[in-house]
Amino acid sequence: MSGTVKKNYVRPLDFKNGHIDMGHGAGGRASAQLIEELFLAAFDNDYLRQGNDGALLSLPPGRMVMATDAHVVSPLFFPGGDIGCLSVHGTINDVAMSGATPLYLSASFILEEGFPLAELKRIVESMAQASREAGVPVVTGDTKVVERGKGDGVFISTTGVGIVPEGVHIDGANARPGDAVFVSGHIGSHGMAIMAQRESLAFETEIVSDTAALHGLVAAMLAAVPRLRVLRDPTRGGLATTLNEIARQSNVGMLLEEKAIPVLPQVDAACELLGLDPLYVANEGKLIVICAEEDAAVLLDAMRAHPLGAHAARIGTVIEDAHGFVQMKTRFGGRRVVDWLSGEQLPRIC
Amino acid sequence: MSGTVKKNYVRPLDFKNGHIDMGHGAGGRASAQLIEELFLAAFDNDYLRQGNDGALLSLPPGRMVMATDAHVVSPLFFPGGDIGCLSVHGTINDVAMSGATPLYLSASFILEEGFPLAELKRIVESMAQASREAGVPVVTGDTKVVERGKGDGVFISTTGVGIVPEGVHIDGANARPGDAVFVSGHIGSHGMAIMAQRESLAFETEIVSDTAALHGLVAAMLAAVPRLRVLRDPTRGGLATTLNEIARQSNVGMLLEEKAIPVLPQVDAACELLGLDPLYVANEGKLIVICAEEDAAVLLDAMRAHPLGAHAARIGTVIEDAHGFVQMKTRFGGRRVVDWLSGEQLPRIC
Amino acid sequence: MCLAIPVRVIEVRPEQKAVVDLAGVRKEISTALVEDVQPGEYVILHVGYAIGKVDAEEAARTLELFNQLEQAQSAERPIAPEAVK
Amino acid sequence: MCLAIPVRVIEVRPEQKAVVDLAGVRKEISTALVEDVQPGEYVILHVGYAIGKVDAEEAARTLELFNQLEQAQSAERPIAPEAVK
Amino acid sequence: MKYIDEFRDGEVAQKIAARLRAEVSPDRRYSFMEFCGGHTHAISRYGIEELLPANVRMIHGPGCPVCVLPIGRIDHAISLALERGAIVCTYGDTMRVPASGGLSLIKAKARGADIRMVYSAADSLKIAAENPDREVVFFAIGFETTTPPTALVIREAAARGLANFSVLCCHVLTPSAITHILESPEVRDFGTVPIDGFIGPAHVSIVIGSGPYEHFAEEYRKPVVIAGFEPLDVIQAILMLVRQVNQGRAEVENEFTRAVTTEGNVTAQTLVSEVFELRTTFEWRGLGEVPYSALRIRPAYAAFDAERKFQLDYRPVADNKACECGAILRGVKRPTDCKLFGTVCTPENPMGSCMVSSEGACAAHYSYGRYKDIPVVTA
Amino acid sequence: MKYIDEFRDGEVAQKIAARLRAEVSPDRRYSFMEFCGGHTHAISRYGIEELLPANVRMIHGPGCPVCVLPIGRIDHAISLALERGAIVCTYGDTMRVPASGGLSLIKAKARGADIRMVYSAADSLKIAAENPDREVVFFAIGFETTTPPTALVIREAAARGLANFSVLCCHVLTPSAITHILESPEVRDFGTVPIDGFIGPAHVSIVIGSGPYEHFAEEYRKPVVIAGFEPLDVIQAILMLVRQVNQGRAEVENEFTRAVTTEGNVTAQTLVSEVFELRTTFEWRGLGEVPYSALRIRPAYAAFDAERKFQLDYRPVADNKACECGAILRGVKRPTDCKLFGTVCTPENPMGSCMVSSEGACAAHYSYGRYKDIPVVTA
Ligand code: SF4
Ligand code: SF4
Ligand SMILES: [Mg+2]
Ligand SMILES: [Mg+2]
Ligand SMILES: [Mg+2]
Ligand SMILES: [Mg+2]
Ligand SMILES: [Mg+2]
Ligand SMILES: [Mg+2]
Ligand SMILES: [Mg+2]
Ligand SMILES: [Mg+2]
Ligand SMILES: [Mg+2]
Ligand SMILES: [Mg+2]
Repeated sequence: MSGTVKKNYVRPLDFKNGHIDMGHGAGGRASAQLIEELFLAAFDNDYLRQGNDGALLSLPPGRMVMATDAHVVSPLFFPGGDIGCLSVHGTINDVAMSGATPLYLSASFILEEGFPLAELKRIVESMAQASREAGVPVVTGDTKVVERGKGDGVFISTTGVGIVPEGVHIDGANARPGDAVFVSGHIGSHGMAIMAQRESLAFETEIVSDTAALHGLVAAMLAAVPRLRVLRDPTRGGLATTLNEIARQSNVGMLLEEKAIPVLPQVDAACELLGLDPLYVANEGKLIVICAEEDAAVLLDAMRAHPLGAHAARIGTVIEDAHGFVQMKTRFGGRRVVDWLSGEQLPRIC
Repeated sequence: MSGTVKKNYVRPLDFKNGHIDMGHGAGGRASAQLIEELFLAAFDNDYLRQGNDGALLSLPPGRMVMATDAHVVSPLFFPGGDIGCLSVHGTINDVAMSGATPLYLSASFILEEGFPLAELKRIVESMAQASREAGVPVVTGDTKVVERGKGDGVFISTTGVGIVPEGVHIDGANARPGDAVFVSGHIGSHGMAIMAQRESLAFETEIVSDTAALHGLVAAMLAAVPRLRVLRDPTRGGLATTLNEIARQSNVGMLLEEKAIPVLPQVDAACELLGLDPLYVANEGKLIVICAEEDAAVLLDAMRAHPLGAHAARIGTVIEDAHGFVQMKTRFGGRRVVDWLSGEQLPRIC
Repeated sequence: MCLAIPVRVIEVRPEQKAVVDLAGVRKEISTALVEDVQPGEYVILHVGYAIGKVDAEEAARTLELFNQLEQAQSAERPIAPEAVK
Repeated sequence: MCLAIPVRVIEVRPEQKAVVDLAGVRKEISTALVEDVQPGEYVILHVGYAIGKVDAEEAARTLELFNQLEQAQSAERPIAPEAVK
Repeated sequence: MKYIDEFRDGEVAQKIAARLRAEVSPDRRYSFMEFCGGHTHAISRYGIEELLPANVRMIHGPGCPVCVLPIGRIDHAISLALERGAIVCTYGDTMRVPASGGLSLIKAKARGADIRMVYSAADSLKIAAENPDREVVFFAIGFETTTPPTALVIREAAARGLANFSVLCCHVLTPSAITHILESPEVRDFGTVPIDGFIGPAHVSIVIGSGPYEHFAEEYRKPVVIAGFEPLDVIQAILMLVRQVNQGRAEVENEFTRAVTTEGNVTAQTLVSEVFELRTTFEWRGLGEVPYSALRIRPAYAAFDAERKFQLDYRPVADNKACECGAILRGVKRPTDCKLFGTVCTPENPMGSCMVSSEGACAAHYSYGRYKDIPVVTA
Repeated sequence: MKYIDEFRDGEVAQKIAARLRAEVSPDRRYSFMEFCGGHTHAISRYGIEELLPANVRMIHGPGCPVCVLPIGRIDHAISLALERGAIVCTYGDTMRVPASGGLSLIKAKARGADIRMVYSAADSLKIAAENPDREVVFFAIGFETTTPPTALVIREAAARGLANFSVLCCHVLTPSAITHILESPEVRDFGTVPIDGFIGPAHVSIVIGSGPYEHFAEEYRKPVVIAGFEPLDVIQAILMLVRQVNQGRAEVENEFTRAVTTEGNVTAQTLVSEVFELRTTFEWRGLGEVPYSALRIRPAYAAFDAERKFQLDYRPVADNKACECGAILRGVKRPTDCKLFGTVCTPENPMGSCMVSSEGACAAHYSYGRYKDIPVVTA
């Protein structure tokens, strides 16, 4: 079948020096070539090879979960990852945060005219690798090209579907006073790895993004404690904002213990330097989990037994609070509110 | 529960004079407010109100179809529609082109800093209306904000899932020599309605986009002829390119009859003016269907009985051709190849 | 060589502009290159400019010519276009 | 008022620049506002500029002061911080 | 669409085709060159060759302004945008023409050049007015049809004192190219390109009139029939050429009387002479240097001449070696004679300009005519 | 992190807190003003107030440069970007401060103003060098800590002849503001703001030294303890103030000896005097016109003074009527005294500048302290 194709376009794409132009998004033969030589080659699976506008999939019985995320990270490549693997992890994690087994991904690309094909290839191959490692294939996709100055290299929106096992009922509204609150590891690494790349801030660190697919960890946690109450990945807005979201959804408060929250020293240092609070810095391979107090010990053991949960820690307790405040006992001995992120996290000077 | 919310942000969004700023995409309280006051309000359904990172859905048994499309149309508003309804129709149609009943949509928004909230509201409401009319809810979503000059107002990626009824086997690879080829109505209206809005071309017409959700028409067609061979919506690249795609997938040729192809006179005229060929102009509410010759008459009746197929026409026949050429008997009496769209469709001067 | 099409003038505007119509599609064009353009006339439009007028009588004569051929000399052999299908 | 932090100088560079370290995070800063900066010293960094040095002895003395308090006057009443939980 | 649809009538075409079959002498071959890309396009798009008797052969001429634009001129446009930071305005047709270093205007745009596709020369003037702090260059290509609008905008820029506007003038002249072909050794001496007559330009002739062609008919004894670009115009013109050949005539006939007069558009001609003057020579792709075959901006409007303003030195650049464009433009070869046709060279990755414009012989054959090279079996 | 972590030790804090409880006289109230926003922030973020005896009250002072920036100055910055097309560079802190017409720098940016957040004054110079065809204005705010870097970039711009660079100078002076507060009727006459002593600035004092505060201690009989911004520094300084009050002393003491000397950073002081001179008066939000309280660029560097270059006329703009920022900055009211606090005015939609900077009293209380207003039940 690819023999037939070759008749139509013989010169392969120039992945060394070529650039995306408007023709690659026009839906004609140039678009078809990009799909064939880049996307199909990288993602290579039978669903995508169906070549129809939608992919025909088989699904085990159960309640389905659907999640989507747009990825617009800048820079596109950063220590520990790139927008490609991020877009796979980001959506797999959102599916996993319902306790579901992620099964299929779709990917839609918005490319900026002039984007180097070499970089696009690197991104797509990183995506494909992440998808293979996670065992979640990209089964359908779409590619558009926008004029130079109307995009930012590449944006990737991914959507994932998965199936929730019987007996699992996870919901942000499930937290109850007395429940234990955990985080699966050190916070703030992803956001800080990216900020360190911003030319204007110009600092050097060994910080690498924590981007990772968490469904394996979730499966291990559910095997130990099937009745987990809440799962959520503290991405944009960081730990603080995600806890506030849960508090609002469950109509409870929380009380955190500052010294229990795992933060790498270099992340802490970079935050000091920029006047930021690690509680508000984004993560991409961490989760927050809430369970009943009586399951807390078993859960923590299960998390720590998994490589992605090795530094898991109990960071607080759910409390009754009609105002939904997340509070924290500071390392210093005081107490304070841990509020939602307000606005954008701008480096603070004074 | 929305009472609890109010405690956190009291001043409603300014949908009259406000603009998107970076804070709306930072994942903090401003993001939450945008979701609450705009997206939840417009799409209003229980799935979305779950408020988790993924939506928990119930799915009837059957083979699932998943399809995705990024929408980057410029201008955002055009006669007959806008990017909002387009993004609903575009993905519903891709699901429907597998013969599936579309069930759920996800939506991911990439907003440009400075985009007026009033326009965003108009777009989201148009999307919500299209989703309601189609009976396909938007169950989960995501919103990101990019800096001014790194986007183009709003991009919307939608993903849809649906279930294929028993006995339906539609595939672009199913066309066989002798099969009948149909189009569901006049071609080229969508692309031309948009081109007419481009300031640089500056012409006036009454042309309106044909954007529409086609799953109802597909259901009617399948009711009449369950064993349809191929369905596809000729969007970017137009009728010509989509037929070439099918010819390639099925490893056949086609022979079209130019005078049978329905084109509105004003679309024809606009094409003459710009040196374009209506066969390459995009559609958003049309489909191509291929069936066995013996089903042709029944199918045409079924299509014409549906409002979206009133102008359906048989436009050609599948032929044997190892080269996959789509050929056409011209109205003039000659014969020619109808090739893939090459590059972008640029207005031609000479 | 260059793409140009006959369009009908429906309105003459100041500064050597006119609005033309082609099957309901309207566009403002420049008439700076053609003298004395009147509504109802057809002009040949190229890159936004009228470059000449269509002579209605000559057009009719040409169309007649196409058919006269046949009338004058009738079909001597049967018409056998290539079989396409 | 303004945000500033003590960082260790690890390298002095030409044109009144230095590389400083804070728990593994490194940054090039300007030392144009402080005389005679030496590697190993701590400076107070503000908006990319060293604005002063940290006097190690004084720092030790201040820390001692915090504790001396206790030693000198010992706890007269039991410490009863507010119950947080 | 009046004056369009009537000239595309398939039934009438069959009648003219029948007449043509009846009138050709079975014992001789007829070779006609359609000078214009517009005719080439019509022949391919409407499948006119299928209606022609087997012994009537059409030779595609060099009358596609995109195809004859030499690489060096496109390089100029690209360097103005990429290196000099100018906004370069251009008709869409030129966007994909291959230039040096694997570039084209569309690829240069993808690398950050500010290149704007315009529908009309007037749009480039508007862009100049809107961007007073940028240099705006209109990359002006085309034959006599397209030259008058360029003259108008130069005059208007002068009147409005738009100091940031200039024109990179690549306008070329039809009669000189025809002369060049007739003077070429292939036609004149070797007879490798047997030309029995010309289909004369449609829209060029609206501007220049039918007068200039008299010379060819007389001097070179070649029949010329000026024809419109609609398919009936073309087939009728072929019939008229066959009749001239059969009758031993070599005259200028006008099939396109509804738009073409003997003297042409005098207003436009006057304007063009006011703004432009003849270049002593100009390079055409495929034809090489052709004397007195192009226009340049008169010294009175030097301020708007991009060549002068940016001191552009023209340097000829060789075409891709394997590309047969030159020979095809001279009528010596056909697209399928080129080894790259349809494999390395396609509309997506054109190696030569003839694969770019849909009026180019290679693109026309690729997009509309390839089925002819290949036997087709219908079900 | 050396010199940081040791000064945040919770166990040591408990000890100092115990000492404080032991030493305060139960029968009197102690009111201390921390002048600096940095201290305000530390008090809220680390929950220091919980460690203080009930009769020790902290009054938040006006030492947050973002909070005291009057609307008219931000309007200048916005108009330079929006109306004059300049690139305006600014520290992130000012981005959200409400200006006239419902705007702020961040909202102006969303409307197309080219506003760049910089980490350092030097970055704005770099932007100017990279954009020679644009005007680049550095919106310079801050107290004595932040002024020397601005002086350096002005001097460098002059040395490099960067004609497109200028500075909108809004640098203000700490001692004048303290004087202004001490001279205010609330403090001096009515005693509505009983100030028993000051926590003196940390980083400002690194630059100006402890010398300038002697005047207040002597003239106004107010104890001053200069303290670092770490929580142990703050609580220790409070203890030192309590002791002065108890002992009837009014001296300048220095808790921050590890960084602050008597004379301060003379290099920086010299540089500042070379580039800047005193303004006779300057408007502070909340305090109104304060004589000799700010700096402007000396005539020698006039070419780099955005006020002169763009002929900016300062016009005071009234704050939102319901906003109590002014009273809060003078220590007369607390955030919760404002009717808008936490309802109409939140960090997302700040009505006043005190809700913008995390050093602002309203923002600090909103983000860190609100639980205190509300009884909490733990499970
Ligand atoms: S096919 Fe391409 S390479 Fe060959 S002659 Fe034509 S344009 Fe040149
Ligand atoms: S809460 Fe807002 S409005 Fe009230 S004083 Fe503070 S900043 Fe001003
Ligand atoms: Mg999501
Ligand atoms: Mg995610
Ligand atoms: Mg998530
Ligand atoms: Mg698609
Ligand atoms: Mg960009
Ligand atoms: Mg799709
Ligand atoms: Mg679609
Ligand atoms: Mg489709
Ligand atoms: Mg999301
Ligand atoms: Mg934009």
